[in-house]
Amino acid sequence: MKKYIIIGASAAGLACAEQIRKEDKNCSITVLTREAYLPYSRPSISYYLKGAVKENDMYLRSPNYYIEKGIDIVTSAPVRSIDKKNKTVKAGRKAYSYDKLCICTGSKPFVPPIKNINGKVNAYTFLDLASTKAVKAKANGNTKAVVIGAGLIGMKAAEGLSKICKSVDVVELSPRILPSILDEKSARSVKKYIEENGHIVFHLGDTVTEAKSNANRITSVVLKSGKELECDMLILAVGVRPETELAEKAGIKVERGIVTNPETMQTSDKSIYAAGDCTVSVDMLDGSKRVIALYPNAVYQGTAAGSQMAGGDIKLDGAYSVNAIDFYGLRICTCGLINAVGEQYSDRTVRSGDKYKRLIFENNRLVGFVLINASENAGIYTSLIENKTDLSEIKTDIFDTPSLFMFDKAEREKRLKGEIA
Amino acid sequence: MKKVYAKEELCLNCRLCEVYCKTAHSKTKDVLKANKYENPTPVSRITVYGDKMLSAAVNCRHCDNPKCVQACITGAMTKDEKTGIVSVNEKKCIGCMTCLSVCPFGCIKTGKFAVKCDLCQDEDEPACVKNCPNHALVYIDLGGAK
Amino acid sequence: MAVNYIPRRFTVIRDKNLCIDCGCCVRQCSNECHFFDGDGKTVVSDSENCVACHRCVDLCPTRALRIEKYVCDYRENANWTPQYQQEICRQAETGGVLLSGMGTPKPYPIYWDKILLNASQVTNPSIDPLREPMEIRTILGRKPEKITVEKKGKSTVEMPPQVIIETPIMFSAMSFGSISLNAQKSLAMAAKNLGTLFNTGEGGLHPDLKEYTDCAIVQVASGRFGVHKEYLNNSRFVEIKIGQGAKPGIGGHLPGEKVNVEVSNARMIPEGSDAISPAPHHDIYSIEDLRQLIWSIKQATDNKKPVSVKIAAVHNVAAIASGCVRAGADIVVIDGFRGGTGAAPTRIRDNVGIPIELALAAADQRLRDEGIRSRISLVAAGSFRCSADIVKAIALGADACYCASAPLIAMGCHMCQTCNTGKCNWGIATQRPELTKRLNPEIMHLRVENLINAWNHEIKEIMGGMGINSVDSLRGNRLMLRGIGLSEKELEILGIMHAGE
Amino acid sequence: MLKEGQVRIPSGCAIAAIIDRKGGLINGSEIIKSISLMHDRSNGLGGGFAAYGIYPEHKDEYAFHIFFENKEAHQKCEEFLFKHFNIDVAERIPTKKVASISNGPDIWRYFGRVNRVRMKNSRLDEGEYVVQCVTKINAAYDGAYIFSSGKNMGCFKAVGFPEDVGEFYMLDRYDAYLWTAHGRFPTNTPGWWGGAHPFNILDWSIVHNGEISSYDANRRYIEQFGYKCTMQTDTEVITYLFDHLIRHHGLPANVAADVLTAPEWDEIDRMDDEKKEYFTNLRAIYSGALVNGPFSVILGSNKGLLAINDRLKLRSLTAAVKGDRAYFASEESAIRIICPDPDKVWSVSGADPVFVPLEIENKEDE
Repeated sequence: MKKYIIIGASAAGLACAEQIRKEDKNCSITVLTREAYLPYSRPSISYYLKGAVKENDMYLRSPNYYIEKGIDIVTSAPVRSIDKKNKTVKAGRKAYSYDKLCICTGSKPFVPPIKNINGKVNAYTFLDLASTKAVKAKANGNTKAVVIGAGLIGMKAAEGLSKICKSVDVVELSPRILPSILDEKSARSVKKYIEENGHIVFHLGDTVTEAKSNANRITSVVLKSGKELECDMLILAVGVRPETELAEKAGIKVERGIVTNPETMQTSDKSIYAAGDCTVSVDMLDGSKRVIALYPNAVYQGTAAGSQMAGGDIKLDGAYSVNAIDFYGLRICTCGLINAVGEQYSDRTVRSGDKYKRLIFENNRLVGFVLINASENAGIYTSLIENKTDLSEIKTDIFDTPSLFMFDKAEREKRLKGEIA
Repeated sequence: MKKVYAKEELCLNCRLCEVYCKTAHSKTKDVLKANKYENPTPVSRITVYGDKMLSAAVNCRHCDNPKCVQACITGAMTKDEKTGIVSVNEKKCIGCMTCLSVCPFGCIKTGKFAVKCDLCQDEDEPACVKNCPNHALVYIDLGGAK
Repeated sequence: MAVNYIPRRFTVIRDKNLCIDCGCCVRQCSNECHFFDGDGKTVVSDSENCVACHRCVDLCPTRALRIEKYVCDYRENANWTPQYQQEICRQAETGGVLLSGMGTPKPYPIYWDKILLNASQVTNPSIDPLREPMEIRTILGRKPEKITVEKKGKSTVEMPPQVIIETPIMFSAMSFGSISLNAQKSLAMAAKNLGTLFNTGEGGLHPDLKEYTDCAIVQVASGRFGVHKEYLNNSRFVEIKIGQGAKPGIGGHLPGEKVNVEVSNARMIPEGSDAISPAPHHDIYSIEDLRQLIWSIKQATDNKKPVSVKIAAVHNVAAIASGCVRAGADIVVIDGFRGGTGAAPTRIRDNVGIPIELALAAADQRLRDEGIRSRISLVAAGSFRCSADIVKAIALGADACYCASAPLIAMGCHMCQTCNTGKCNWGIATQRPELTKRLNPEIMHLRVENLINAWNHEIKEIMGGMGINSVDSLRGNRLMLRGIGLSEKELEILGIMHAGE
Repeated sequence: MLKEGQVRIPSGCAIAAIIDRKGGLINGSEIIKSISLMHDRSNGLGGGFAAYGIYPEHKDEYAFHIFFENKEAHQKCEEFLFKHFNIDVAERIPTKKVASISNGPDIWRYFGRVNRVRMKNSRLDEGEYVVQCVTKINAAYDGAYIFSSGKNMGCFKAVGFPEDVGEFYMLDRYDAYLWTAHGRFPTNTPGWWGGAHPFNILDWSIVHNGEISSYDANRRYIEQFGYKCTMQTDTEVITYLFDHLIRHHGLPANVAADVLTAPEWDEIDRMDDEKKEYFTNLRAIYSGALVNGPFSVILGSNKGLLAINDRLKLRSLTAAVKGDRAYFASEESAIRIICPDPDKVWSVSGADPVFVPLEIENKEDE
């Protein structure tokens, strides 16, 4: 009976474990997680913070599910080291041997150099359930919160806190919010919408340089511009970096993240695979190497890794970013190369009211979209991007609500029969 | 598994499937109340695309390897191993619409949560199929894993 | 819009309390009576073009629509009725012949409604069709004078080709062109499952119907559209159409806009050209010419197919029928003047010909007087509305009946009588693809089958009541009929007694 | 009130028959005994008998039995007869006064041969010539009615119960190898002598129980071929059908029986190809001769006896055999009273007509 070890129990780790089970009914699957919880939805933490979901509903699967599937989730088991030669990992006091190993360690928060924040009890990260619980325990109607970072994590934290706290200030070094998912124009309108609906105060193009404290509690932060913001709660959400420490120590090739074969997710060690935010991906749309720290990507990678580890034939088709998020009811769907620069790119944009629709083309292909409150059938655009469909073959204009009638009869029939997924 | 398939050569573009889908997924289950008075207005899980010359109703394909399930960031979207039906757990769904962004058929609709076809699980036949006046929708098993 | 002196005919009434603005009616009305108001959301109606086809009424999910006759009074005049005035106005405008679809709506006597059926009481037991076999199988074709046998149980007679049908009801000629392929296919499928026949009309046989040739009657009409050797042989029998009850003495005209690729192929005429069937067959100017055509068809089909001759019920129909038999027709079809049509000049439809009841009775009796009735088959056509009409026709002497309007109604026809416009909302009398697809043969063949099966059941029920268990014993059994409110002369022609006699 | 022939009158009945296959003679008292047992099946409005082999001394001559209602009819009819036939004997049929039978016509019989010259001029064969003469008298001579026209056989019928009719005609004075008898129960009419059974044409005589619902279909079929159904009775039309099929179309009696009582299609569809073809052709060609409705019929002729029953077996008919004799009756008891110990008794089935051929060379048969 083969032994599979997976380090990390979030999106990639779980997808990997489930796929292994699909391919191999008789094997042992052990998932080691440093966290104290069974796999749960990381992106739900901001909804948990604002009370939109209960903790029970955050778990991705029921506890029974793991028993049924024979997936052994070992919680509170941080892995200390990987022994490539002997094919073992050490977690706590125990050593686990493996035939195939998958590293799904995800990312770690990037903590910027700020004076006087070390050891302060009211400085928090916002990345997992434990940190969210800590924030939720302390935040109340009198809290004046400062969030550093206006990326996805920072903005979701700010949205969650704005429902609880007295004030929320967001400090962002970049001149616009959500730079990873929004282009410049849409970022401005989203910012305006959030300001109006969430009473969040933005400090863009600025950064926190220093914290002032009373004993081990921060009382205010000083910005580079000289502004000083009162602060009872500081959320550090500048960004994340791939968690690659274990891999590095084990001698696995690491660049900005763990390097893998882009189809099989195999690392430089042939028994070891990696998936999820801890890896560096090659964006299929422009060939750039980068970390695509997005949930669907992690699942696709985990699934491919699991299949390959168990001898299956699922390969990763190629990574691209796709993201959907909402702020105060504003729905944002984005995909692909939204900030592409270059002569080969063109775009079409329509803005009306709080709707915004922008399609980005590279020659005859769709390579990206930003849809704000205009997400009808966005998945069809995604499939055009993913399949690198030559748009000259499509007779109708794809800009209005896309539908299967964009395609010719044969393609349409295939899709209606579910043959093209 | 049994799924709903559209025969575009028979679709009348009458869109009664939408009317009856809304009704089936309403509080009152009454065609008039559901479509005229209920608030919030029920969302149709099936949509007719096209024009009078060529049209077809599209609803969830309940794919063998559903992208929406893979992409769901909360575990709300699941494919039932027995029935093969892909459905949304509204308690878990946070309405992020990642599923909608990856569905290659455009079958997921926006509501407070993701809204999609559940094949009218409690009925012997989905409402859209039952009420299609020209049998342009059929509920049959053309293969495909559950 | 130019003033046309003619009030509209109907009013569409939309109950706003029931309308959910789903727009189904908007998308279903080919006459564009319904549309979204300026806001793009609210549905409103314009009654001007409504023909009362009920497509919107029947599909409306909340039953919010109703069609009412538009009542606009004229000064009362029993002679110059509104209809005549309106028709005059229409002709004053167009200078053209008035055209109509379907059978005459005029209140001529319908003898079916003046004939009553008999049932057994005491002296003769009625038969329960659920317990006893009740036979409606019918055999059409020319019969030899007598059987010859080697012995009991072994026949030595050489039989001319016979056509066995499992019900005395067949579907009358409706050409592809006048009706859609889907409509014709529905009839073909129903005919196949019912064990009866459909009729291609004069539109040729579409390749999609190849699998139904075993239940096809192929027609040879004055236009000879689509006629070739293979066509004649792809059939159960061949019908020479001399006339049509709805328009005796008149040819046909399928406007070029209905002649699309498919119709053009089936008819073997150029796409977009008008398909004109001349009034007469230009190779039949007399009875001996008919004999030659029948002979030619028999040659072309190797004597394997019976040949029928369809004539319109005109004044001397009995003699003409007898002539057809003597010219070699194996089956004579008589089409009464209430019969339907895709398009006919209104004046012809409403004024020319005689009712099928009288024509049938006269022809049957004439053939018997000449001792040739049992040698051939007699088929009646021209508006059979229910199974009782069929029973009465058989008792008057018909072997089988042709139905067309009834199956069309089963498929959705609402007798709006605008077949000639080509905008049939039910996908029947149209070639527009967006309309023809509304008629799904998979549904419609079942509806037609249900109808005929229901009629079969009723016919058996009626026969059982009469104490008859085979349609053979109903045929020509005029003692089973009594007239009600008919004159001596009418009774004499019908060959029946008055009720109470 | 319209009498039989002017209007069609439905009726119920009793029938009985005896045949000696070897031609042995049976006294008329036997058949009277049998039919009288079924007294309750008739209502006194008609009874009659047919007897074969009763006129051996005139066996080559036609025996015409005729009702005359008045002198004028008598005279005109005789004129016609003498013109068309060479009549040897003209006499009143001997009868006896019976209380229950009254108001009868004058009943005569004539023995004679056809006038050959006239027959040749008419270009008809002998049978057709005789039939047309009989039809002519019955249709055109008001008050004269030929009710028997065969050779070496005769019908005897009247308004009354059959046993009274037997006594009236003194049938115990006749011996025949084949007897048929009939008791009638017509509805709604005072019986008419001509309307009583058996019905006869040439050598065919028919007794019948029941009412055929296919009557008018059969009538209008047979009238195509020169017959005129003046009586509007089932027996008349059935007789004509047999006459037409056997005499005109040359069919054996059992094939003719198949025409009248053809099996159901369900049954035909299950038959082997040869049989299927046979019955399909029969039904196709003779659909107008299919007899439908409840009936049991006994057809007497100089070739034997044919008993048929309707396809659904709605009317009773029992058959029995004892030695050379076969017995038929609507009720079994009417057989057992004259033949208490038969070799075999069975109920005649609709699908299986019973034909009892006469096994002697019949000298009358040319």
